[in-house]
Amino acid sequence: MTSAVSSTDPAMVDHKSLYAYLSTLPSSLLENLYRHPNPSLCMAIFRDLTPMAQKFVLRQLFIEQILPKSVFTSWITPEGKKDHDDAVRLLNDLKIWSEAPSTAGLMGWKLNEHFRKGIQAIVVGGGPSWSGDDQPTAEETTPKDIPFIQNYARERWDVVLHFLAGLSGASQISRDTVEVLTNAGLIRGSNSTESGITQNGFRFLLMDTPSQVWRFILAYLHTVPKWGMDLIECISFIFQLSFSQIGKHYSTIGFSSNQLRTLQHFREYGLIYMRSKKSSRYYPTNLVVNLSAGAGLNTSAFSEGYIIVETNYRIMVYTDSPLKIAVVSYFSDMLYRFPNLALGMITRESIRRALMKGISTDEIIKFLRMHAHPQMRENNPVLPSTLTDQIKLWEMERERCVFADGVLYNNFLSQKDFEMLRNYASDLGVAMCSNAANKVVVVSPEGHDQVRAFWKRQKKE
Amino acid sequence: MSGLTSLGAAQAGVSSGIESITDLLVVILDLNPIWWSEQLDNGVENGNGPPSQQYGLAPTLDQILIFLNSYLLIHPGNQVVVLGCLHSRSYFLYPPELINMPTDMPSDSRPEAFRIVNHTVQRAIQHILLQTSPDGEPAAGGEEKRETVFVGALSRSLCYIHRMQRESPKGQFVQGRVLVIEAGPDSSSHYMHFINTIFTAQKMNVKIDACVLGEDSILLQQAVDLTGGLYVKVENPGGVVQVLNSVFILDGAERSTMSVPEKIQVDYRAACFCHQKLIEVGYVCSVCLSVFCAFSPMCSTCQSTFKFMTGIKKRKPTDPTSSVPSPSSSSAAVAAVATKKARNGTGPNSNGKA
Amino acid sequence: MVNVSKGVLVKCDPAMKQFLIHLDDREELGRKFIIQNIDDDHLFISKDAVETLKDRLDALMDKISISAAKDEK
Amino acid sequence: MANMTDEPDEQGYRWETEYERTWEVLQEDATGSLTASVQDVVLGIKRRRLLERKPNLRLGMMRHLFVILDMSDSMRDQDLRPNRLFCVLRLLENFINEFFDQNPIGQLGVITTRNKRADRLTELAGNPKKHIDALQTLRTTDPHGETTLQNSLELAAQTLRNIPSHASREIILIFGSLSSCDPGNIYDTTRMLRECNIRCSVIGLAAEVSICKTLAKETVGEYSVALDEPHLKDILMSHIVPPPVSSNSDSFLIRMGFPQQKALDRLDEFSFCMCHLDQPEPKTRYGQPGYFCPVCVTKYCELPVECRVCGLTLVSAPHLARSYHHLFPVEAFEEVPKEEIELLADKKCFGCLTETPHSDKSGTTHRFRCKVCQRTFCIDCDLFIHDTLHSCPGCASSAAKTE
Repeated sequence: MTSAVSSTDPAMVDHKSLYAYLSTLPSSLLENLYRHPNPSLCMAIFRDLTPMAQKFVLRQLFIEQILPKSVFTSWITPEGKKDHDDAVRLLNDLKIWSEAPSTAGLMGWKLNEHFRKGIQAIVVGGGPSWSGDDQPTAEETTPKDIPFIQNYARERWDVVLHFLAGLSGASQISRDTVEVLTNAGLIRGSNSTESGITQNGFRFLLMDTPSQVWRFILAYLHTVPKWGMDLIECISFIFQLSFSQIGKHYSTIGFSSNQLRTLQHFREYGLIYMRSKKSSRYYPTNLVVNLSAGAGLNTSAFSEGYIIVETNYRIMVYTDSPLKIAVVSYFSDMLYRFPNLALGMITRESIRRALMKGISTDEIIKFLRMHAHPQMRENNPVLPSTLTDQIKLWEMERERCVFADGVLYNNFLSQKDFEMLRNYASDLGVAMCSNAANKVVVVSPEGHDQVRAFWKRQKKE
Repeated sequence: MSGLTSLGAAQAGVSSGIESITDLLVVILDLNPIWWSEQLDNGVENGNGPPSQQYGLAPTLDQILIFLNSYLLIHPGNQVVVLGCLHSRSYFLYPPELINMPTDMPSDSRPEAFRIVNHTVQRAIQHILLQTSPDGEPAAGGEEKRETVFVGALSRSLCYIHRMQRESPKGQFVQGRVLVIEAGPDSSSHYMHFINTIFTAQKMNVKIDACVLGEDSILLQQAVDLTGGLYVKVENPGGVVQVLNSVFILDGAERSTMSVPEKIQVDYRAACFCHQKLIEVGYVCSVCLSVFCAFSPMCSTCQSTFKFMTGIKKRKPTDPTSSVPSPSSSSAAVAAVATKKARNGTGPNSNGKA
Repeated sequence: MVNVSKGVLVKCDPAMKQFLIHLDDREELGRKFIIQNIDDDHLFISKDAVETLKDRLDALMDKISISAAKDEK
Repeated sequence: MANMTDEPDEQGYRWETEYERTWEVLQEDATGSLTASVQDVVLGIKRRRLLERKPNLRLGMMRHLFVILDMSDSMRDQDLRPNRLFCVLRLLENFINEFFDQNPIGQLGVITTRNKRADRLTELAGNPKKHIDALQTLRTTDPHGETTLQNSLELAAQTLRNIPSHASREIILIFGSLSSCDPGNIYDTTRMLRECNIRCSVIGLAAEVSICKTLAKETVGEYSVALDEPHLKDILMSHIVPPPVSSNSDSFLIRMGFPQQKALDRLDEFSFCMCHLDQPEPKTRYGQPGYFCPVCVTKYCELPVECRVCGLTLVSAPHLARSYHHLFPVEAFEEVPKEEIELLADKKCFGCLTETPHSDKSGTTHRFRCKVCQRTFCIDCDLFIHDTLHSCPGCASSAAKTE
C-alpha cells in the first residue's frame, strides 16, 4: 500500500495511500487536522491504518490512562511481531501515538486526545452532526437520479483524460487543471495545449478510475497551498464528501470561499454535480464517494468489461470512445475500426513501443484483466496464459544485458591483498562483483575513492 | 500451471479466482425478556452490589452497538447482520424482518451507514419487546420460558450467509462469522437441530464465537470448540464493549497474530436419553445410536428389541496380534470390569463428578 | 602494483556473454572492448562501447524473433 | 449449467443416448431475452434433485468397510486422466474423508491386489489420516501383473467374519481388469460371503464382467461400470450413505465410553498415550492433554478409537450425533400453491429473507413450506436445508419440544 516517494519533488507525486501523503505533512498541521470538529478525517485516517494498528487504537479508545509499552507487546503472538513494529512506526509517524510516561513510571504510548475524541464521536455518536448534512434539504424541484449523476461524472472525467491523452477535439479545460496535472507529473511543464505527456501520464491512463481520481486529488492537495487556500479545510471537505451518500443532495449554505472554490473545481472534474455554477445544492458523484479507501477498493465496480483478448494475440475493444481506443493502441496495433468495435493485434513491436514509453508489462496485464469482458471472466485464468507469458518474454528480452558503471581492480600481487581489499569493499557494500580465482574485484564508482584511500593506507604499513 | 513456471506462478496468484474477501459478521442477541427483567428485579430486591452489577438491556445494547460501529469502521467492505432470539422465536433485526427501514433519523456525529444500522436495530427490538408481552409467548412452563433458544437464529444466519455467498460477484468470497451474545441459561430442547447446525457451520468453515453474560453455557462451549471460535464469559456488565472490541472484533487472519483467550476444556460427555444425565459409560442402540445409562431390553426411540447381553463385549480381534478370539482375552475383559467396580469408590481419578 | 581501470560491468546470461566475446574477437565494433572476463555471467568492458553494443543487441533480437504480424499484412 | 445434459442415471455410453433438445426448452420471452427461461430450466433441475431423495429406511449405523483396489496392468490404461490408478487414488482420498464425515464410528480398511496376490494395505481403523497416507505411498508403486478376486475377497472376509453381527460388513471392489486369476472356485467364495452376510459392491472401470455381476447380485451389493470420471465420482459417493440394512440382523446394545478431555497440569498426571506408543519417540506426547478411557484410564489423543486395553469403543457425543441426520431426515417441503402465495404473511423467505420472484407461467411459485412449522422458504434455502443443514430453521426456532 505505501510506496511513499520523497515528496520534495512534487512532479514525482506517487502516493498510493493517505498515510504516505499525511506522513509528509508537518506535525502541527496534523494536530489541527485531528482537532477539526468534523470527525470524517479521523475516520479516513483510521480506515487507512493497518489492521493491527486499528485494533490497538480500538483497545485504547475507552481507557483513559496511558498503557506501558509492555502491554502492547503482550497483546501479540510471536507471529505478530512484524505487524506490531509496523503498527508502532505507523502510529508514531501519524502523531496518533506519542511517547509519554505511564502511571507506573514505565514509558508508554499515549493516544492523541483529539484523535480519540474523533473516533469516539464516530463510534458512540452524540457529537455535533457533520456540517451541511442536516440542513433541511430545500425542496429540489427535480432531484437528479443516480444514473444521470454517474453519466455526468464519467463525461467530465473523460474530458480530463482526453486532454491528457492529447486527443484533438478535446474540449478545453481550465488553467487550474493544467497546473494540477503538471504538479501530478503527468504532463511536462509546458502549459501549451500541445500535450507533453510524461511516462507517468501513460501509466496514469492505464490505471483504473478510482486510483486515477485518488492520485489526481493528492496532486490537487499539493497545488492548493499555491492558490492560497487553507489546506485543512480542503482536506476535511474532501473527506466529508467521501462519506456522503450518492444520490442525495446537500446544501452549500455556510460554505467558506475556499470551499466554494473547491466546489467549482470539483464540478469541472465531475466529482460533484451542480445544476449551475451558482446553484446552492450539490450532488456527490460515484467518483468521490468512498474515495478514502484509496486505490484498493472494488475496482470491478467501476470497470465495465469491454476488452476481449484471444489466444492469437488479437484484441477486440467494444467501444466507440476515442479515449479507450487511444489507450489500447499504446500497446497494440489497431487493424480495423467498426462503429462499436475496434480490432487490434498485440505484436512484439507494439509491446516494445509501450515499453519504450515506460509502461511496464505488469501494468498492461493489470489493465487488460481489469477491463476484461464479463464473458472472459468465466475462465480461469482470465487472460490466456500464452499471451501474458509472451508479453513478459518480450519484456525480458530487452533486459538480457544489464549495464552498470564500475571500477575494476585486478592483478593483485598476493591472494592476501586481494581478500583484504574485497572484504573491505563488501563490508562497505560497494563491491559489485568479485572473482577469487583470478583475483579481480569490481567496485561501484561511489565507493571507489574510499577503497582507494583504504588501499593507500594499507600500502604505507 | 501454464507457460514458464516463473511467469505462470506470478500470474497464478492473481487469477486463482478469489480477488477480494469481504467479511460478514452475524451477531445473535439474546433478548429473553424474562432474564433481562430478572436482572433488574434482583438488582433492586436484594441489591447485590451497586446497580452497575446487573446487566440492563439498554446499557448492554448501547455497548453492542458501539462494537458494531467499530466493526463497520475497520473496513468499508465489512458487513453486519443482527438477529434477536427470544425463548421460542428468532427475528432478523438488521436487515429488518418485521418493520421496514426507518427513513427519518436524527443525524449526529456517526456516519449515515452506521446510523441506519443502529436505528434499525433499536426500532426492531422495541417493536419485538412491545409485541411479545410475557403472556404473548405460547403457554410453556415457568422455568421453560427463562431459557434462550439460539439454535433457530443460528440456522437462519447460516442460510443468510449461504445466500450471500451465492450472490457475491465472481472474484469475491464472503467469509462468514457468527457471534452469539447469550444472557439466559441454555435450553437443551433442540439438541438435534443444534448439533446439525454446528456441523454445517463446520463444513462452511464459519467460526462461531460466544460472549456469555449470565452463566456458562455447555452448548455454546461445544459450538465454539467444534468450529474453532472464541469463548469469553464477561464478568463486569460495564466491560462488555471492551471485551467485544478487543477479542471478538478480530477476524480469521488476525487471530494468529494477536493473542486470544486460550481454548476451553469442553465437557463432551453424552447425555442419556432417559434421564438427561451426563454419563461416562453408556449403552448405545446399534440402530438409532440413542444413548442409555443402563441396559434395557428395548430401545425407546426406535423400538428395536435387544438380545440380553451380559455386559461383556467380545473384544474385536482387529489388531494382528490376537487373530482368533482366544478364551483368555474374554476373561481379561471380565477381570477389567471387576477391578473397575472395586476401584470405583476409591479411584483417585475416577471422574464421576459432573 | 594493483591496476585500476574505469569501465562498465555487464551482467548477462552465459549465452549472451558468448555473443559479446564473439563480437570482441571478430572486432565487429572496430576494436576490442572487453577489458576483463570476470566469471560466467559478468564482463567488464570499456565505457564508449556500450551504445553501439546495445544497438547490435537489438539487431540480434530482431533477427532471431519472427513476428506474426508480418505475414498478416 | 455446464453438465446439464448428462444425467448420471442413464446407463451406457453417451453417444447412444438421444440428445436432450435443450435448444427447444429455451424460449425467448416478450423482451427477447432468454434469461427467464434459463432460470426455469435450472430451477427444474434443482427441483428434480430434491424429489430423488430415497425414502427413509432403517440404516445400518456401525459400518465396517473394506476397499479392494485392483493394481493390475489394466490400471495403467489412460482412459481416465492421467491414468486409471492416479484418478482412482484421487477419488478415493475424497471418498475416505467424506465416509468418515458421514459415518464417524464406521471403520475402513484398504486391500490391494496385484501380481496374482492380495495384501492388506491398512487395517480396519477409524482414523482417515492413516488411510490417506497409505494411499499416498501407492502413488509410487507401479501397477503390474494380474488381479486375484478370490484371494482379496477371502482376505477381507477373514476379518469381517468375526465382526459382531450388529455392525454392517461391506466390501467395495474397484475392478479395472477384465480377468482374474483365482486358485479355487470363485462361486464357493461368493456363497461364503453371502452366508457371512458381507455385502459386496463392485465398481467396474473397463467393461461389465459377469462374475462381478453375480457376486454383487448374490451378496445384495451394487454393480455399476463407470463411463467417465464424473460418473465414477458419483458412483463412489453413492456408497457414502449407509446401505439399508437387511432386516434379519438383530440389533445390539453396545457398551460405549464417553471419555473427557483433561488438560494435564499436575506433573504426576503425565502419561503416555496408547495410540503413539509404537511411534519412534512417544515422549513428545507425554504432557499433551488427551482422552482418558473411563474404564481403564488409558490415554488416547483422538477419538473415535477402540481402547486396546479394555476393548471399550471410545467415542464423543458429537460423533454419535453426526449420524443422526441419516435417521431423522427433514421431510421434503411442499410447494405453496399459486393462489395462496399472495395471502402469505411474510413475503420474504424465512431463511435468507430473499423476496422470491413472482410465480412464472409454469405455475411454480418457488416458495416451499415446511409441513411442521408452516414456514416458507425459497428454493435455494430448501436445497441448502436438505443437502447440508439437515434441520429446518423454522422448527429449530419454534418452541415445540422436538427431540
